[in-house]
Amino acid sequence: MLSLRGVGKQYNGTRVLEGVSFDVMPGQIVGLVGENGAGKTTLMRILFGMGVIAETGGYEGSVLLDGREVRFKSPFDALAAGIGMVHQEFSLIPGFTATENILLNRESTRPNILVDLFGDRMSVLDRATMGLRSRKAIERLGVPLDPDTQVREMPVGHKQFTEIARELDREQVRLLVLDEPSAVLAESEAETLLAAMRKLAEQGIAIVFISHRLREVLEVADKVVVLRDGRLVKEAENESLSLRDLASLMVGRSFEGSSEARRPAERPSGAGFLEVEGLWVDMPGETVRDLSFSVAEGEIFGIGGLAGQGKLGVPNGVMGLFAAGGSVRLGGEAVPLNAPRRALEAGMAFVSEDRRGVGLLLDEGIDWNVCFSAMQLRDLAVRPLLGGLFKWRSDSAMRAVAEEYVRALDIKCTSVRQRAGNLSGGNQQKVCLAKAFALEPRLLFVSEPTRGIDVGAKRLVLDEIRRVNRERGTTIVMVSSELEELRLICDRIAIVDEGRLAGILAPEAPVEEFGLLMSGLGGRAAAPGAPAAPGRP
Amino acid sequence: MERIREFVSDFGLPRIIIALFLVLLFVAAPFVGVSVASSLSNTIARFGMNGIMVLAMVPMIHSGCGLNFGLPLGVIAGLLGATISIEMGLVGAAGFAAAAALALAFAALLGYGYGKLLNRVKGDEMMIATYVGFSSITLMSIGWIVLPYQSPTMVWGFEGEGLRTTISVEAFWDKILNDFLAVRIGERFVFPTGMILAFCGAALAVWFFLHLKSGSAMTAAGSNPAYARASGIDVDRMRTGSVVFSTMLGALGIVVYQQSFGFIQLYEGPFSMTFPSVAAILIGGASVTKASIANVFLGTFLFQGILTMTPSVINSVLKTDLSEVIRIIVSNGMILYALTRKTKVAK
Amino acid sequence: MIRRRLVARSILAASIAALAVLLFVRGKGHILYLDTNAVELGERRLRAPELSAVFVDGKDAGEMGRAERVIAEVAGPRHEIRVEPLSGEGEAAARSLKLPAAWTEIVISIPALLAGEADELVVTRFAAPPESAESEPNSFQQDESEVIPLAQ
Amino acid sequence: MKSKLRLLLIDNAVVLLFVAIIAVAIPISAMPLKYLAQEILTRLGRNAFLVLALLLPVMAGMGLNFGMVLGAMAGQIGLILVTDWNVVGISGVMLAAIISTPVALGLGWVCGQVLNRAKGREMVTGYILGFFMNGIYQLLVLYAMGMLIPIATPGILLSRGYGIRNMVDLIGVRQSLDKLLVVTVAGLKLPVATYLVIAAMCAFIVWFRGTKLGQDMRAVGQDRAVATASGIPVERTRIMAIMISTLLACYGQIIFLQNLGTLNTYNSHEQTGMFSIAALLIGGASVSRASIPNVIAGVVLFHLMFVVSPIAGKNLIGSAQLGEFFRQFISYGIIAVSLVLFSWKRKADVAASREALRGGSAPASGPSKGGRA
Repeated sequence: MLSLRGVGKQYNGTRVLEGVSFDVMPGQIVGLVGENGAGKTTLMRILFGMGVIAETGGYEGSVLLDGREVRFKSPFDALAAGIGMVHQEFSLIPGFTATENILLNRESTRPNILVDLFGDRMSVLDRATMGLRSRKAIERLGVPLDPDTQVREMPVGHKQFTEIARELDREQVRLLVLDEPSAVLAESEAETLLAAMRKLAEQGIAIVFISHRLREVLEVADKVVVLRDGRLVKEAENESLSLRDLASLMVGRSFEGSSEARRPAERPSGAGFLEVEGLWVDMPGETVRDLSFSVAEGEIFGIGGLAGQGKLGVPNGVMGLFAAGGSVRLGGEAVPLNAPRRALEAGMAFVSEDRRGVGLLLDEGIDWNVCFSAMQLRDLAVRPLLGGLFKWRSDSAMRAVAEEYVRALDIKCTSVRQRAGNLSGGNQQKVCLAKAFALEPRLLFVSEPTRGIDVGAKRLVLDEIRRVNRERGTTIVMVSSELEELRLICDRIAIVDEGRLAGILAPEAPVEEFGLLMSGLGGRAAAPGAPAAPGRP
Repeated sequence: MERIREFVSDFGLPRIIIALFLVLLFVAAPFVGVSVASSLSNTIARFGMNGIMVLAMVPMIHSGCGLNFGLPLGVIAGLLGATISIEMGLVGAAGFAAAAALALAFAALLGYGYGKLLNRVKGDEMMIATYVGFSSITLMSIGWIVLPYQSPTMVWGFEGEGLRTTISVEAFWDKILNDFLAVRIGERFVFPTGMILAFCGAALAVWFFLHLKSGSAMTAAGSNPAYARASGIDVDRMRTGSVVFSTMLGALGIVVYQQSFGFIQLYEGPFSMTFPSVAAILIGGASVTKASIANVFLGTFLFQGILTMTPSVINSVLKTDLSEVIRIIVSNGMILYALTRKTKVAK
Repeated sequence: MIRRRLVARSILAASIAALAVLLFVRGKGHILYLDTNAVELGERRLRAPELSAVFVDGKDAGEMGRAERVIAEVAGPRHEIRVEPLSGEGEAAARSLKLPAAWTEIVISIPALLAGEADELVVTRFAAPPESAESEPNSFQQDESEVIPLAQ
Repeated sequence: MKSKLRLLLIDNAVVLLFVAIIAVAIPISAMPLKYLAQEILTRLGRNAFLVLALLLPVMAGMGLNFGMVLGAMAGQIGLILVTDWNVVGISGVMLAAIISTPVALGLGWVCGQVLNRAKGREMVTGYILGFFMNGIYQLLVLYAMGMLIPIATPGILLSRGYGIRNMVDLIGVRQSLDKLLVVTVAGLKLPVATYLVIAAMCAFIVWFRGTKLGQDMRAVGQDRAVATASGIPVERTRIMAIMISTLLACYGQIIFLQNLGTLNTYNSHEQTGMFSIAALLIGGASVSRASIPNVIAGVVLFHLMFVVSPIAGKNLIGSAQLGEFFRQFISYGIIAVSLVLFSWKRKADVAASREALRGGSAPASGPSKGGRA
């Protein structure tokens, strides 16, 4: 029914998808599996004709529906052609009932005289027919969902069902794409969802099921497609696959001795320098629920995991940027949470993943960006006036410090007065590092240090992190979505899944171990028979 | 061509039009029989009178609280200071100093509460500030009636109750700053040295503060609150501080205004102070999120220049009084422009 | 469908316009100056009775002597004026007069009406004496002071 | 049960507060109840329509429509022209409404466009837009009328020959709607025709909520992003909400002024926005929720306070001025307080909706809004 033929895509010269081909049959459930950045999102965007694709130069290859090539100009074209999509984030109106949401902007209406005068939108909603339609859609799904409950009063699972029912109301719907539908569901709700998916497949609807929960994929999918680095690495019938295969396929490249990480013997060990216990962080989209770990002095500690699982919440919570609870000790002393200043004073610094939002003052020069935090915290570039009554900001001293870091980190700029907003991504990242280095921290959190920057700059940034670790002895906690990069420089790597620690591995551990941990199959969520989470090396 | 376009987009078209308009007014003035010297003198006097109140916008914009529609609070503090000083019967420099000092003290108090309030309504500051300002003016109007003032200069005669609507400061500190070291050139031009010095002094204080460590923190808090927070700054405290600072400037501003004007206007007087000040700083090139001292000087001069020149010049040309309408359109148009402009920094 | 909508909208627009015209005509207020001054028509000179009672739409507008003017306010295009001579000169006469919608102030000549002259002679537009228009109490200065809009 | 009662009390706290204030003030003012009742019945007819005009933008999530003064201006232009043409009676009122309709729709469209450029700060922008348009309005009424737009009646022109006088006597249309159908009940005169118009308006609003456009407005009001994703033309819908509101404000102002019988050319519309908004808020509405009962309760309470407070102030402290300032203070203060409360509540709601995600032990639950990375 749906066929992809050699689909590829570049964003500004960066290749994110190349030559992807596979078919989806009516009534078939296809599990689509891949790490973050593997190209799943881009593939779905192409399929749905999202504007961003056309704006960045279109795509290669072709999408065939029933053997005819289609090229959707907007998601509404895709919907008209019978493709429905349920996004990871809920797209529901909280004050509307399930029925109103299911039929959002497709309500049944009765025309009246005013329609002729002022247009279709003057027609009156036909609530009785709407109720029938939504009941029918819910019935097709076979779930217990009350059409008259307001969404804001529903449990999460029911919100998810409402979303799916919305797609089912379209009579012509033939293909349903579910993007991480189970990510927010409890175990029992997820079971109901899988059953509903099977029911839909029996009715002849094809389903593309995107999930990182490999066990669910194996349980429900007829066929599994694995994407990695923009390429299709495996397309196989379900029977022929095991969890372990899938995990290793997903995470990818087996790790050959090219590691630049310290050999196990050279790795720092000893009593916990940073000790985190029972940490919870309320960071939207990256919730940490219950996390404990400990980092040795001088170590480079990696935290990995898939997007949305909570790894980013760890540094943000510890540094006090989001509401958090639990206990954090640094060098034996308790660090209070929810107080950024106390965290900084304790000797911790943070290079945020949100460079433009949190990391930089986009409207100010490099000098301000580099020196500001250190000025506030340890009076860098401050000249006391009148015996310290006033603390005068010395612009010349700020420039001097900034120039020093520009040289040391090779930041490409016209001058240190250049606005940070005008720098390239890589140079912005270096400015962020310089800002953290200027604080002279004992412990440095680095979050997604290479996100959105080009390959050459990636290298430099990683080298810089390693250098500060070796030369200044700064303990590093590095959070990254890129497993390769963690394995490249870290001494140990923790994997976070659903806000909890899935396990801690050595960088040279087999790649499928990582994959299994990320897929919720290690530790807590382990299915019977799955390998237990390896302990600390 | 490209550079011109860039200049226009940086500086903002409305501003350029207003500046050109003012130049045109000055050029046209002699031809329609309006004295340039006295116009300039008037403009400078009004520049000095209003400058500090325009300056009162700067700290709050810097800390990210937006335009200070709550200026009436500062004005009320200034009115309290001035009336209490008169009640105490102080005259001359002592009276003025007492008025200013009391005004600052009240402003600090009011500003603190106001700042705390604004911290709890982030994002809605401007609308709330407007109505908090209005309601405090009317509340204070009740105050002017019931407060136990005694001074015969201020209290209504026999049958009335409470304070007069306008109180003359003639017997106290009328033009005390204006006349300080005032320079007279010719018959029609007077340079109010003392008042301009006071304005410059206040501007210098703001400039100095913004160059301190804590002032820098305030700027960062306004420029990017998330960044500031991550740098260990208590953003709320910075905002409260900026509100206190702004309110104090507003209070000082109204006292300076009164000594030049010669009267204290109570009751609904403070209503008319806010919008001209907001409009002035925007005309000077500030936006809802960015403002500098230079914006204050330029904007106050342009706006007050237009206010001075339109009644005399336009009226002589068109034989009709368009100045009021021009003032309304220019000042509110400017604020509207600032509110609807897409801010450059993407959140 | 689009055609249907176009038709419907045209009908709506037209009926609103028609309604506006109707309202204008029906609601147009007229100030009637009922006038008993003698009228010269060429040779003829029409005089009003010594005393007559005048009714506008059946309502008593007052008793009028000669060379008098009485004001009546009416709205709408058509009104019945009835004149009853009280001094015994001639018959009572009633006429339904059509008032032009464009005129606000209208002079109704009672003598012409009684004489059964054509409508154009009975109903004439009121022409204000030139000096009365300028005799307003307010001077320019006063106006300026009354037009001070709010300070905002 | 107990908590339900508490919730009811909290929801209606503002209304109860004002009922209490008025309950105290009426005896102090010693005004005859019958007089008060007549006053309120008259004022209900005069003001309710204006307040109703505020409902739709609240529904569309655009807050209180401070831009409603634009509609009021349009209505006044219609009334000035009708007065000039000397079209009187109910015909004059209706003609004024017809003439000002295109003006109001045009202004509403402008207002909608401007507010679409200032999403998130609609209220302050609408407020300033009102002032800005006031400048344009003055340009039109004070200069163009009599110069560019022919005005025949010297009585409404300034003696300089152009520009409309500060006060225009609307004698021709005065109370023509109110007096169309008067029923006397227990010695109280009810302007039934006006009430019927208001009732029709309420019926329209109820009906409108059930239309597709009304449903779209509710959707846009609750979540713009979701509405956009589902294909609802959000900007257009918002503009429509403002246009309808402006038009209703225009009709409301005409009803208001025909009752008063005099048009204060340069001030009437200024007061309209504030008094209507204050009335709606006193009736228990908020920035995000307003209903027809809020309108009725608000008009009654606000105007009771309005009538009673000067006399009560005078009897209490011996100063009528005091009461005057008090009612001004209440008008401004209630708006300030409601805006503050709304802002707090919104923040509290956000915090509460995330409560479930805190404290480690909770199972996976809750959508993560804004989690789009």
